[in-house]
Amino acid sequence: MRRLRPSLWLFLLATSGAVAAEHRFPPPEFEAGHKLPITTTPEARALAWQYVDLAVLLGALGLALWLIYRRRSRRGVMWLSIFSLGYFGFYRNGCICAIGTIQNLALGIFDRSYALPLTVLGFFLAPLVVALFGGRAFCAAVCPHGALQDLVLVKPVKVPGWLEHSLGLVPFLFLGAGAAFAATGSAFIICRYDPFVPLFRLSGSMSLIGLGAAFVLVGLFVGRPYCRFLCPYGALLRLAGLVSKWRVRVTPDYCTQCKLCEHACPYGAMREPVAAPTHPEPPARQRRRLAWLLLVLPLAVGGGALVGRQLAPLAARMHPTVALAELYTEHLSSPKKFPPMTPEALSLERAEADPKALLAAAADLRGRFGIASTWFGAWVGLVIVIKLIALSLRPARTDYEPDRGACVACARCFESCPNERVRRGLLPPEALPPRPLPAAPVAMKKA
Amino acid sequence: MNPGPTTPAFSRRQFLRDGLRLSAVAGAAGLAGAMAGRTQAQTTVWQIDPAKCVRCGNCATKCVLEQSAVKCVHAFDICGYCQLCTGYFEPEPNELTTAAENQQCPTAAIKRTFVEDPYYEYEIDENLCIGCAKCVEGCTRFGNGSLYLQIRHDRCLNCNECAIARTCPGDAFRRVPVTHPYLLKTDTH
Amino acid sequence: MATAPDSPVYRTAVSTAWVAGVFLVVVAGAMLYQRLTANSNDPWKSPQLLELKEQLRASPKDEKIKERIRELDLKFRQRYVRRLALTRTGGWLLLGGSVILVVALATAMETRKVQPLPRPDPTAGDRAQRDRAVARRAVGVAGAAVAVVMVGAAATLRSPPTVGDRGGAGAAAEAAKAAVAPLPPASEFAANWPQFRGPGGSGVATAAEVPLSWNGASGAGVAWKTPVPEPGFNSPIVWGDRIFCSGGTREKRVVMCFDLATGRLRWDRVIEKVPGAPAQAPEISDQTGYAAPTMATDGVRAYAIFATGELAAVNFDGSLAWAKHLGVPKNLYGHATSLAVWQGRVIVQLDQGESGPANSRIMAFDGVSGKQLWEKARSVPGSWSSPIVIEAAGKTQIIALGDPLVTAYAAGDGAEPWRAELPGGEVTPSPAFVGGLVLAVNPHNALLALKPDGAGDVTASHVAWKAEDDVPDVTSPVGNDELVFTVTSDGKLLCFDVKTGARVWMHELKQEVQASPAIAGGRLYLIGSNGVTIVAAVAREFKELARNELGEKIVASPAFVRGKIILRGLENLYCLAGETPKPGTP
Amino acid sequence: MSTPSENSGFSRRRFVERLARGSVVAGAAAVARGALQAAETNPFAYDVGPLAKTDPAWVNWHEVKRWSVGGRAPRRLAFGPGDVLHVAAESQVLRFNREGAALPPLATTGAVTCVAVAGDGTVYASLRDHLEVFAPGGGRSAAWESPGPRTWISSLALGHGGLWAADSGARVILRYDLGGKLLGRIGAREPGRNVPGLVVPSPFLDVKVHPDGLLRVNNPGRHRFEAYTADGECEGTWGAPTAAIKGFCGCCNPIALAVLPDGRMVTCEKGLPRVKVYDAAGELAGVVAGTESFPANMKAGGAPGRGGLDAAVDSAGRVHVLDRVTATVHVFAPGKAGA
Repeated sequence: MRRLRPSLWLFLLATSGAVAAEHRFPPPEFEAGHKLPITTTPEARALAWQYVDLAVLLGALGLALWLIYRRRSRRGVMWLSIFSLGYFGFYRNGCICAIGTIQNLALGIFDRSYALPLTVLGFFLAPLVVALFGGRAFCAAVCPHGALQDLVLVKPVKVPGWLEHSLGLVPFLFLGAGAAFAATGSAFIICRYDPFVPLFRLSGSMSLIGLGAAFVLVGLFVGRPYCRFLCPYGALLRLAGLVSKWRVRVTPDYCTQCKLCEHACPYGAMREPVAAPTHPEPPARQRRRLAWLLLVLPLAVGGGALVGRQLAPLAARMHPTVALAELYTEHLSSPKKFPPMTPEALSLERAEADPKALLAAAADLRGRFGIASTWFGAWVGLVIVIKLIALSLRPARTDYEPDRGACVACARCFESCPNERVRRGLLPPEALPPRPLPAAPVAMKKA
Repeated sequence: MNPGPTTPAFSRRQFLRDGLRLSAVAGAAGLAGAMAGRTQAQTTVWQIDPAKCVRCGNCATKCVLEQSAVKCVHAFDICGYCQLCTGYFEPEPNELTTAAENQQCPTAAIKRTFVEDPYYEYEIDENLCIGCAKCVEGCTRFGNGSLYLQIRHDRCLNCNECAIARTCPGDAFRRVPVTHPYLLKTDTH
Repeated sequence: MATAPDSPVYRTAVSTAWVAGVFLVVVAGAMLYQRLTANSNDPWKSPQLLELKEQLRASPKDEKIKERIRELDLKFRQRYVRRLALTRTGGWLLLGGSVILVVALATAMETRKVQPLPRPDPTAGDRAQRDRAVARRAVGVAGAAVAVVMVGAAATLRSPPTVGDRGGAGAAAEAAKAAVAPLPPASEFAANWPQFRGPGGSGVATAAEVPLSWNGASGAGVAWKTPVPEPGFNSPIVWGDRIFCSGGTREKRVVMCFDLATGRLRWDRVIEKVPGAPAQAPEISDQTGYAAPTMATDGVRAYAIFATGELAAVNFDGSLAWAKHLGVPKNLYGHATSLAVWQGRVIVQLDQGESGPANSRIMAFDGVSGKQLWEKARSVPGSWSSPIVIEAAGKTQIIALGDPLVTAYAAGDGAEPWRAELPGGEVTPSPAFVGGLVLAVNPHNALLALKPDGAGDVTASHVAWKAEDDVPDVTSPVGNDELVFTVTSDGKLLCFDVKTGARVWMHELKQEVQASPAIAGGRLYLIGSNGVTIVAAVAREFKELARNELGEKIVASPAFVRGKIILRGLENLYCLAGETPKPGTP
Repeated sequence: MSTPSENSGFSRRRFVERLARGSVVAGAAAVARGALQAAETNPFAYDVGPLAKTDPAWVNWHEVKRWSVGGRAPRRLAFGPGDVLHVAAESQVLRFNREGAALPPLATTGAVTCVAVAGDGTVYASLRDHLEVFAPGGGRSAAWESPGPRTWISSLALGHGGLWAADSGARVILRYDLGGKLLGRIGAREPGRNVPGLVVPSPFLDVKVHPDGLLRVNNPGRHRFEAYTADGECEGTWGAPTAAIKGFCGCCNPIALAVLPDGRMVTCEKGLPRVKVYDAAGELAGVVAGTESFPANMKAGGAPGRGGLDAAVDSAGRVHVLDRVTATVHVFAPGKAGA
């Protein structure tokens, strides 16, 4: 608070001077000496609470890391999930959340006049940096969206691989669209179409509540449908997880190849060891495919950019100013009569007051959308072809291990592993088959 | 698979991963540094600029809350304490009484009390007010404009993207510092 | 480990789940019902209440209605408050119910959980390879679907609005302003030279003082001379301190604006990318060129049409208000009919075809938006005559010539009050309105003076007089309340009595004339193609008052405004403001 | 692709089933929402549209001229000798001759609220809290002392050998002699003398001297205008509150008065900007201009500092109306348009 003083004083000086110079027309003098009531101004949530939020976030992230890597405790992760759901979800109404901060950041980068609150930057960066080193600990138990879905999962169903991979494109496209709309200052679509925030608030538009309910219903059977198939921040964390320094390891010792962990994972994130196919695809064909895809990559990016550019006028309508300008020009050519005092009639009045400025602003925005949607188109091409390339590379794996990107570190697999059970003293060591190969390097020490 | 030959591949991947991670961390740090100049310690909240408000009624219907966080507030020192308050009464009231047919507030959220001849005081019951701006229009059209809309921060959830702001025909919503969360009228005549 | 399916824990969990489920459905249903009926039960939306208030307005003394309003108002307000309360509590009830449901379901699932006993899969390698191939294909299909959606969305939006884009923003704003700005009054029109042959289109200037003599070689009497960058046979028009004319080639069509005081080119505006216009302009004969039609202005915008069929409205600041393509006119020599304006509308006579009708029509467009207001088909082939707008017989009429018809149209809606037959051949001279008579010319037949108050076919009934010899072939007639003058392209100048049609005199100018004669400052101005202007007295005998050399070929008709003459030579624009003797002194 | 266990098929079917069910729910919600949005009019509209229409039968004046005064924030009009129009605008008194051509303005020391001109050409211009006097030549000759802290002078009138100033802030009419001496206050609430008191919610109190020798003062909070003797006796009141054309609309009208040569009163209203004429009995004698003549003013509303009209009558009996929003003077002459 102390640091705020100078700016506060400046603000007061700037406004109070003007107020003092003004003379307000005096209200009536009441003979009976009636005193005028004072207009109340309930305070907004105090700034200090923003720092509490940030502290809770950092604390929860640290605790999640500890629970996942040290304690290897599903129960602990679950209780942290419940806490996060309660705090960030139902107490803080799902707002502030790291998912939405993508947009604030995108807007902040492109709009120099937009001041980014410190906490927003913190909420964006902290989970990301954690993911770069320790995987998606944020998704595991800190994000209220993830926590909600994780907790309602009662009967996980395996999503077929092809569907998983295809739908897995959506978060990246949503990320691109969200950033593009935010960067042009037109809309925060990630927040607007967030299915869970209305549930946290117990209030919202019917369609969004319905969407949230639908996600929860699907989430009873499909693990974390939002995280896997929509969440744009999850897409970012997935990328971060791919290069993370430490990762979740199922077995504390060596892999017995029992496949139990694969069954335990509800999110399709467990990868089996690579086995040689009986009829391997000729390597030449694989190489040719890869070469083709590498060739297609720039074409797809360029083509996407071209198509994206064409989308600019459509996308620009998302901006209220452009929408108003279009309503106005349409009104000029074929006048429409709106009932008096309706929002449409009133916004047209605003347009008519200074059409030149409005149309100039709209033209400027269209120009910005031209750039943004070009980038978006290129991003779409890039995402699709990179995904195809990734599916064309042969992985090298000797053990069952969670996919670095897909694993949300929910800690369910740990207790499925016989080696872990031995470690916890739930199984006698003799129950295990003998160590098949020399020990593979283990990143984290056993507890 | 034989672990022997895979070891170099593994370390190659490891190297790649380390490099990518390093650049990602550097990127994040760079971003943080670049934005640091533009970040501000204090956060902001939404507020309505009464000078731009066009009294369209969106505040009552577009808020994500069942009952809008926008309420009518009354600047008592601008009020004329009129007997015939155009904010309180229908445009052409039947009588100047508090009967339902004369009041224009759909939820009867304005309280009218007699002060002394010919002055009456008007107060807003915020538990009933839905922020529809009907009274605001009446007061602004004929009167002093002492009734106007403000976002009440004890109710506002401070959405990242205010649902009313994006449909506001007057472009009256903007973010203000949390330390000065109201845009109160300071009209001179 | 696995509990028996009918264990008490399982049964309890399942029944709890059922109860919780039913509870959730009931609560959600109640909340949904409240929301859906809010429309008619919220105090501000109830049609019942609104209706009652309306009734009270009709009968303000009816106590019963008042009572009913108070009752309903209270009821609906109570209901609203209850709804708010239910939403709040309902939300928490739903949350609680959901927690119980999920816990019960999870418990039930837990009790029935069967520990998997996976076995080694010898086909794992093949399966993985196959799965990857399927996934590749699926991702490929999904990617293609995304691409199709994007391309489809882009395709549905091929034509962004012409106004409002980067270049047109100013134009649209101007148009908006113009839409609000009232048109200048009639007196302004009379003081300017808003269209071909001036206000009213009959070649008579209101200006009292007009230069009598000048010399292009010595520069005497020439206020300024400016080269016109783009060629065109159209005549200049003037409004305020602006001179407008158009020019065009196959490559580009241009509207130009010059400063009346200095002759400086204020701006030029290329008319391009007109929606619907062919990418390559059609070929037009050099005899007529791309810009033969004279522009017109209503004091807010200037309008131009080109032989390519492009019609454009340009704001006074040079921004484009709108432009449209009317189809390439099928015209043997090239479209040359000028525009007329009336009350902010542009009148376009678009006669085309070689012999017999071929989509000839006359149209009126709204000057602000360019929207077509009316259109009438014309059963005539191509013509080169320009329509005029006259006030006669209590109506505003548009007079248009064609072969074989003189047609009057109501300016408001295009209805046709009267027509007269005047067969002959190619029609080039424009009509004139002189002394209450419409003068119509068919070069191969006659000069007709028609009374404009008829109805239907007036060929037999409303011809005041007729002259059949030395009928003008290119230029249009001009006259005052007493006399009418015509001139043929080979220089035969005739004078008629406007009342009787009797020929008063004839004079051989001995020079070729393409520009239509005009009366200004009480004198007759006859401009020869060689650039020599003969000024004659408007009198019952021919009297040459001055003979002025310009030194440049001229086909365009002059514009007279506030003591100045604007002349367009083939290459230059001239402003003549020479010695101006008082009218009447020779 | 999937684990070769028995219940995987079952689960997949269930999965598809659930997906379908979820989408049906979402779809139904969307449809319900669409139904809710069908309403096209604004249920919260405070609609004065029907009240703003003027019955043409009442309009028996027509506009002959309109011109812009060009100044910022004009407030009040007054005619001087030779029909020179004086306009109080910002910190100037703008002056225009009969043809509307601008004459040199007078500069005041602050925002001028109203102006009055004596027969010899002396200009009395009032700022919010005090008066300034300009000699007929144009030079500032005096500034008078402010009568009190609440003072907010909104109108001036010359008569009874002195100057009357309408003090909206103190809700009284001040009486000055021409030397600037405050002689007294009238109009304050005095139940004993049957003076009801001026109710002035906003600074629009106006005072005019009528040919019958009485003052005419508007009492906007009571929707009427009143007649006072120079001693402060209230001699009569006219007007009633209604948005209909016969009365005064809104919460505080009329806001300005003017006197026609025949003694009839011209009134101006805000909110529904209209100018009307009342005869000696206080009956509506005709409408000079309805809301249709002042569309921008109508849009701006009547809140102080936003809208409002003022009127003055020239020697020929034409009514000059100042539209504060567009800073335009409209000139109206008697007789229906086109007649």
